[in-house]
Amino acid sequence: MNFPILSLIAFTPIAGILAVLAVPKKNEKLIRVIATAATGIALLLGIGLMLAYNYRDGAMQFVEKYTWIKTFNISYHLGVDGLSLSMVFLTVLLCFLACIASYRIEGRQKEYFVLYLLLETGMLGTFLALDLFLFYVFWEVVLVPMYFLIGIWGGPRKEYAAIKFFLYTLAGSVFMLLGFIALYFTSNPHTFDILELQKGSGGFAIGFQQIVFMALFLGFAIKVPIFPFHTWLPDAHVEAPTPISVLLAGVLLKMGGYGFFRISYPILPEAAKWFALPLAILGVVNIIYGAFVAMAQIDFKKLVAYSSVSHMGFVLLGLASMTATGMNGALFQMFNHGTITGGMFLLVGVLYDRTHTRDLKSFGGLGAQIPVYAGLLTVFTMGSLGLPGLSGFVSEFLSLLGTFPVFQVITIIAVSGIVVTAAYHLMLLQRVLLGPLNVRWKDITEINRRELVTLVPLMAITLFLGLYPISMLYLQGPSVAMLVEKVKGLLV
Amino acid sequence: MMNYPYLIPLFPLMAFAANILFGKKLGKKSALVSIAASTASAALSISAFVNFLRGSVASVSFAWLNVNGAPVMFGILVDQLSLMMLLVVSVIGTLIQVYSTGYMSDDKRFSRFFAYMSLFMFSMLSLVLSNNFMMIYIFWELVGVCSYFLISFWFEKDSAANAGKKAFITTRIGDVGLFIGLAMIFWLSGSPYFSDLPAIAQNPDRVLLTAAAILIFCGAVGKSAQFPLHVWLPDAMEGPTPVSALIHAATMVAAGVYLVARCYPLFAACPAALVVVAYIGIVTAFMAGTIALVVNDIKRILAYSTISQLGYMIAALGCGGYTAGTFHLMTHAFFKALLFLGAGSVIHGVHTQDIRQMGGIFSKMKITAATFIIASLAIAGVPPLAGFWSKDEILVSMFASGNYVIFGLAYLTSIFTAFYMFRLCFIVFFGRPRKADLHAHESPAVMTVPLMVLAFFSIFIGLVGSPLMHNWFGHFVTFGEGHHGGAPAGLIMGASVAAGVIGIAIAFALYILKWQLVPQAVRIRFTWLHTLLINKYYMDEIYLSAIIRPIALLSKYSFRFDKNLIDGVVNWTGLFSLFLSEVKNSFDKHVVDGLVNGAAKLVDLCSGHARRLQTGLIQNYMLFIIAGLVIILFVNLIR
Amino acid sequence: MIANLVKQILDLKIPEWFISLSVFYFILAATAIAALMVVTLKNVFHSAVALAVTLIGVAAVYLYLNSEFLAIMQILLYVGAILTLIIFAVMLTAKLSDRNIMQANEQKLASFLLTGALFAILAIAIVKMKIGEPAAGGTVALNELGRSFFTDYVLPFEFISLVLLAALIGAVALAFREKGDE
Amino acid sequence: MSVRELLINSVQFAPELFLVLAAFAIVLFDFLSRSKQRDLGIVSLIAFAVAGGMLWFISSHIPPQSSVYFSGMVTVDAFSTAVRFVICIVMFLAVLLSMGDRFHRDGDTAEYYALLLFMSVGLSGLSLSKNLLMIYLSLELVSLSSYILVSLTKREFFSSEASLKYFLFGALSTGIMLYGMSLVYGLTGSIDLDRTFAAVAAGGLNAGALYLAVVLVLAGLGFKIAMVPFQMWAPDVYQGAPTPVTALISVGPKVAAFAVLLRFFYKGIGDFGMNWYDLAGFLSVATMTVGNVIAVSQNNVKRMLAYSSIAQAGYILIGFAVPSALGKQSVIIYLLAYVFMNLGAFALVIPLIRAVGSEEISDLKGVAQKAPVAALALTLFLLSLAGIPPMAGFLGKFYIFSAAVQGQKLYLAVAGVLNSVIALYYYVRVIKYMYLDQPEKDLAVALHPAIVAAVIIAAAGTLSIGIYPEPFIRIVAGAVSIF
Amino acid sequence: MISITHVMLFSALIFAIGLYGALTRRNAIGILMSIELILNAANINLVAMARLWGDKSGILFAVFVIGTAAAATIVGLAILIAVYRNAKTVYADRINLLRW
Repeated sequence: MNFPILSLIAFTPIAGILAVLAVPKKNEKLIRVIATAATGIALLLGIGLMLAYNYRDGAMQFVEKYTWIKTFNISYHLGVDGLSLSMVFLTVLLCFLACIASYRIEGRQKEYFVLYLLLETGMLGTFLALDLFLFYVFWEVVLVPMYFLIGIWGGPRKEYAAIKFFLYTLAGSVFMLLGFIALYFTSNPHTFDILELQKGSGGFAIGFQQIVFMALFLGFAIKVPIFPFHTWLPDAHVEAPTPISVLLAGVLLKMGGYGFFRISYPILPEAAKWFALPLAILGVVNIIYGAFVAMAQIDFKKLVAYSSVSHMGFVLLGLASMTATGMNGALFQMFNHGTITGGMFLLVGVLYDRTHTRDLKSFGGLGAQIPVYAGLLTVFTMGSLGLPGLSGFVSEFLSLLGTFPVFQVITIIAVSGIVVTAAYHLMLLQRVLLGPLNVRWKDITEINRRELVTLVPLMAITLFLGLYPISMLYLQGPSVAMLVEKVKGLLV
Repeated sequence: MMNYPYLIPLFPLMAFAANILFGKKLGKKSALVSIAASTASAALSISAFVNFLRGSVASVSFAWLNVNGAPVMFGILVDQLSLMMLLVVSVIGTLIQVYSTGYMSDDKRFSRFFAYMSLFMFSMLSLVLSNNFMMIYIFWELVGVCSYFLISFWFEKDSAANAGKKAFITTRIGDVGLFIGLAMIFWLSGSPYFSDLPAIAQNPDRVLLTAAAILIFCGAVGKSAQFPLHVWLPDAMEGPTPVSALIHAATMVAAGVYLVARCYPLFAACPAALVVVAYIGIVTAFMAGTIALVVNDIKRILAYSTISQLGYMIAALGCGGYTAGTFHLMTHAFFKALLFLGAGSVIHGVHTQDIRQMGGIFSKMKITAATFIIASLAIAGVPPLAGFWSKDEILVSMFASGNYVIFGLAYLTSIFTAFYMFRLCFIVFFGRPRKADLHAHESPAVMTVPLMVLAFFSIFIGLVGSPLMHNWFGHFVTFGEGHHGGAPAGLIMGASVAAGVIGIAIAFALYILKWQLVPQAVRIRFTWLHTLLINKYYMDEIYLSAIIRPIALLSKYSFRFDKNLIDGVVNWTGLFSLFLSEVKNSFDKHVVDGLVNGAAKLVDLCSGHARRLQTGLIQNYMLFIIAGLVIILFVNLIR
Repeated sequence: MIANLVKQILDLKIPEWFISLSVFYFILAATAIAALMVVTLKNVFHSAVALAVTLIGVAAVYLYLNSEFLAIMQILLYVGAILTLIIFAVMLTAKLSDRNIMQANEQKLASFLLTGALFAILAIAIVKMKIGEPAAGGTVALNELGRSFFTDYVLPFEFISLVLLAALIGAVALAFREKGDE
Repeated sequence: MSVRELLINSVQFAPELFLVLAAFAIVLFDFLSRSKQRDLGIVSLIAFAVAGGMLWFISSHIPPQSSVYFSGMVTVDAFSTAVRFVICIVMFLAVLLSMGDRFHRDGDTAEYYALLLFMSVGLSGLSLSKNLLMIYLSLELVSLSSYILVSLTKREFFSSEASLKYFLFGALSTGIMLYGMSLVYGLTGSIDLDRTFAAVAAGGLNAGALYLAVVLVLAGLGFKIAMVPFQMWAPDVYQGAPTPVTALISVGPKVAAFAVLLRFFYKGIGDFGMNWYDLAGFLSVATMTVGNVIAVSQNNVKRMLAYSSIAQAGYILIGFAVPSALGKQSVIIYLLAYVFMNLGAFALVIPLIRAVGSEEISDLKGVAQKAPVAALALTLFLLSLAGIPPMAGFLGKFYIFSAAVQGQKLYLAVAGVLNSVIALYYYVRVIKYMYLDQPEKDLAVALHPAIVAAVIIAAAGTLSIGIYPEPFIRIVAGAVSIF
Repeated sequence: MISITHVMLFSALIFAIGLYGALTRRNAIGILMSIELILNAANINLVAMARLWGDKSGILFAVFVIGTAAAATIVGLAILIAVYRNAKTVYADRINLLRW
């Protein structure tokens, strides 16, 4: 057994929690430093992981496996491949940046950072777990701190949003649990091991696959979120404090998509095939519907939240295509959505900190007042609307291109969604930055250095991946190819 | 000689980076950075051109993306067409940036302007050099966004911000078609490269091929402001005038024409697509030409003229006039840039855009006026200026294609062109000032020198395609259509000259001699026509009520749907609970209190009811268990 | 004539089993009626008296079932101890006004229907059990029963003593509280 | 039975014997000297600890001589030993809770602790019984002790009302059960479970009558586990009883009654020709739905926990409705988890409601900021009850759902998961008031050392079962392997 | 010879009557008495079955039932008196503060 780097990454935040707990409540500065250090170490480890990863090989790497509950053949089984590595990196990166953005959180900082770090462990564990039971445990571990983080430090309707988030996602995940259990009892020998289950994937009857797929779908769909299970999202995003919105959009939504990649598709390929068309339809509904609803928003944050719904539609579309191109696009889109929408939420937060409003109607003309902020907002907005040269374009492009041969009409409808997407994004830019200056904000201050630190890395990644996207495909391509091989795509 | 064509776009990119990052420090020097970069690009373009003539073609490629398992290599395509475009873009771009240093000198976002200009140069040059669909799409979008930034450069004006948005969204509608088209190309062939287009065109599925071609053309419709997506271009005049000159006259709008030319192997293989192209082009040309007759804003006249001329080019391509279309693209770039810059100079001098307030400024702005009139003559097709040769070429190719309706409309349009251009010239430069406090003055040298250079090109550039130079251009940029043997070339050349002369003559009669050519009665009878034209065929209004409003409403209702229906899970739950709460007021608290959504409402409602079972009366409880027992036993009994 | 008839009737030889059975069914009927009175009489005190009758009737049934031991226990423990306690409690809590107020609550009808249904189900089940004749000589000797308490049934015996002890301690704790408190 | 035999027999029951002696000792001690009550608490604490230790020692070092003792009245096997051990834990925690609450300050502690000890003997008896008579007597011992325990807070009206209801309801249920037992006896000719099993297995019994008898027996046990339709007493009694007693009766009798239920059904009746699994499934769905749905609208924390415990019993019954080893295991695993998390929750409810002076959930506003540790611990237990990993409650749910899925009872699994979503809502409601709301008044939460100890034990149990369940699973698997 | 079935039917009747009483008597002592009827019904059954099978365990069971009934009555009455002391009533439908 080699160096347990994955456990180290996943449990570094826990070490941070213990350290934070040891610090008296009053010493907020030290608490912040510890939390930042913990997330920073996790980030460094994540970068180390990226460097140590063998990009030629699409199989699992850095595998750790210890028996946990022998009775059920459950093991503590971690590993990364191209599917999870980008998600892990996204998680450690966003957690670090959002941690810096958390300095402005008001009150109860000790509790905040403890929950925050717990959240990070949960998210990392979800992406690293190779055992369904372990996966579920981490999946649920995410819910609890998230509930508190929204509920305690959220906006005016925080309680409603928090409980809604909790109930919705739990409702989905318990059905997911049933699906896992069904898989366990149907596999031979009984196992929760994802890799083992993948090997025996051909063995499940189609009817069984469909039922289990539906059960898992409920869990993942609510997380993604897929229309019509998305209504928790706008509330949660809007009420959550800025750093938590970042993680919610940046990482939590990915857990759902990742579940399709890691579990539903490789283990239940025939059901996936059978479900491709409905999924594609749901994807396009997400894209179009999300965009239309976003257009009607006058709340900055809500607009970004609904744009997430729209963006995640591309993930579904790419998944539904079951082609290498489409699935690469879907996975890539998950990463890009994390960086771009994460950045968008940070920007919303920056503005909100200064103006204490998110009402788009009350802004205007800020472009002349705070040009650096304006520039950043413009870049992220353009990334969000899928401007070529920024990463969002590439992934949307890939998933559409991958889907086109399989579902022409659906793709065409989806593509026309980019017009609406452009419309609401430009509307956003116009309402915030352009037009005559609202005199209320004539003394507004420019974005500060700390905020820049949180945003510039995201922008750099967005640009880099937009200009040189194949680098991401080097990372995820081999694993996606293996997955596609497994699901025997409708069209190669 | 150096031959690094792939460096051509990179210089402006570096200039962009320098200006956006260090714009504040650079101050006025940012203009120098940008100009130096585009000068370098121009020089490299010339060197590439020379090398190309010598037969040496440089190439470069790198893997950018994997699609369908095969890497998509990004590379450059240096051929006749792209070289022509490179030269046009880099030269005109350089001149316009020089001009801008004067025009924009007072602007507070001076360096930002040059940053955007450089970014545009980068995008446009890259677009021209692209060797595959994906790359061209990327830069296609990038020029679009540059256009957006530059149109709404003076974003404090709502109209500018709106115009930018409109431009971006309208062109994006076309891009949807382009996207689907290129996805179809991918699907049909698996290859995104232009070099494979002739092979792709062999695909037996003609319907799909035609569809793909038309969809790609949609992109051109948007970008080149063709009917019905032309509405953004006149509004785009809200941007600074050099922007209008560079982007919305000379280069970017020509990208659509370039795209069609680039994909000509595909179109050539699909006659139906060509017909669509031709008719869209001529309708655009005619319609915009007519609107230009009545517009009074100097830049808008030029904008409609641009639309009209682009329609001309498109129609030429649609009629098989590959050389004619591209040739006109080149000549038009020069004289239209000159026209815009001239107009900019006028605006700079008189601080208004309404021609009805100008007049008699010839004497005060001699260089401007002279170059402007040269350009007008060029566009009107007066020999031997540039426009004459290319327009003649187009008319010949239309006639040769045998489509006389198109030819007729094109001919009519060329009369209109001459007329409205000289209507403009006569009103602006001659006669007496219509406004008393018009303090017109000549622009500084940085502005007039580019005018003069462009005027030079406007006069002489056409010669490369003229019989005088043995139709060198036609041999250089050609799709092998040969010379139009069937057309009476001489006759058409005469007719073309006549059209220009007629147009100018009418304008002269109306605006210099003040003749009442049309009787009052007739004029009154045709007021509706005037109104129709003034309102631009009501296109904007139609869009507003047929598309924009419905979409806004749809969006609003989607949100309501989302908020009320989806969120309420099932509407009846809400109604049901409402009904119940009316029946029993005491339940209000439980119905309304802290509910998550419809399902939770239901649970809570049940809970509120069910807890009433717990009456506190022990014998009720006992009754309950007996009832339970009886039920359990009874169920078994009947089973 | 009539006297003759009377004489004849008086001379009729009634079989012993008939008398025994008649008495048995009479006891059943009387006990059932007494039980009914327990649950319906307005005066709780009267109910308690009816309960005594019922309990004695049940003891008689035990006799018929050859369980003299149990019959004795019934009389001693039930009637002697339990019922006495109940009557005490009745007197302790009785008020004069209670005589006139309703002793049954509003769920009489529902209760009647449900218990009726339950009885029907029970009766059907019992009839369906098709119980045959009891085993011959199925009586258990008294001394065997007595010995059982100290052999096979020693553990239950210990347990019931615990039960009684717990009840005693509890009852004392509950009943004696007033002294210290008030 | 010789003295020697008696002694050998008795060794296996030394813990119970010791507990009885301890009860006597406490009563006598109290009678002789009026000393501090706390000593009595510690005495009973030690008694339970010693009893547990003895049980541990005996089970690991003195193998039972035979499977049955006292003429087949009781049996000593892995199952009964495991349940007895759980009961020791329950009682130990219950004593700690009692010591932490102040209600017994005004006397009667000797009776209180003696009754606790008696009750524990009754619970042990339930888990050991192999005979209907012993089941009945043990149940009565448990019942009578708990009736009194509920009413031992003298002047509290609620407490005596709860006690009366508990008593009347319990007496009725016991009566019905007794009638059912008499029918079982009538059908099989024996009150020994082995023999009833043999009689049922031999066939020829009237299925309808047997079903009737079984359902009637279920009444008494259903009363103890608060199963629908015998759950009606629970909320009133839980609310009215002193909180430590509530904690105890929500756990102890439930564990023992489930043990009896398992033994009665698997060892006493079997499933020959009578499918009582469907009945259990139906009752399970009814129980959890009723419990969860009504709990949503509760404002009294004890009452809410009462409905919650009804719902928990519903989940456990799922394990009952599946005829598999996993089903039986899941019953015990869930019970084990339930013991720790429910007692843990009550352990914190005691000081919290004292501190805020109210049992209303909404009065717990902002407690987290005044008593962070208590709030955190309560959150842990509530989330465990809701089935969130990595707490014990999740393992229980996992087992239950596994059993349902394996047994192809999809409706049970779906009902279970839907219910656990509803349940989350009311558990989180408590958490919401504690954490999300701002405190309205200044309050000091005093944590008695006994409470702290109880919380630590419960939390350790809850977490260790959740995080590393393997040893527990192995013990439970061994315990239910007798069925 | 008496019919065991008839005895059992009689016991069922007593059981039903007891149930009815438990459900309808307002006085808690009345309820207690009704429950005694139920216990007696069970006892009759036990004894009848013991007679049927010629088995002693039924009789012994019944003895134990009588014993526990005594214990239960003691406890019940003690509780009742405690309630009476607090509420000044023994009517079960007056004692309903704990509800919902």
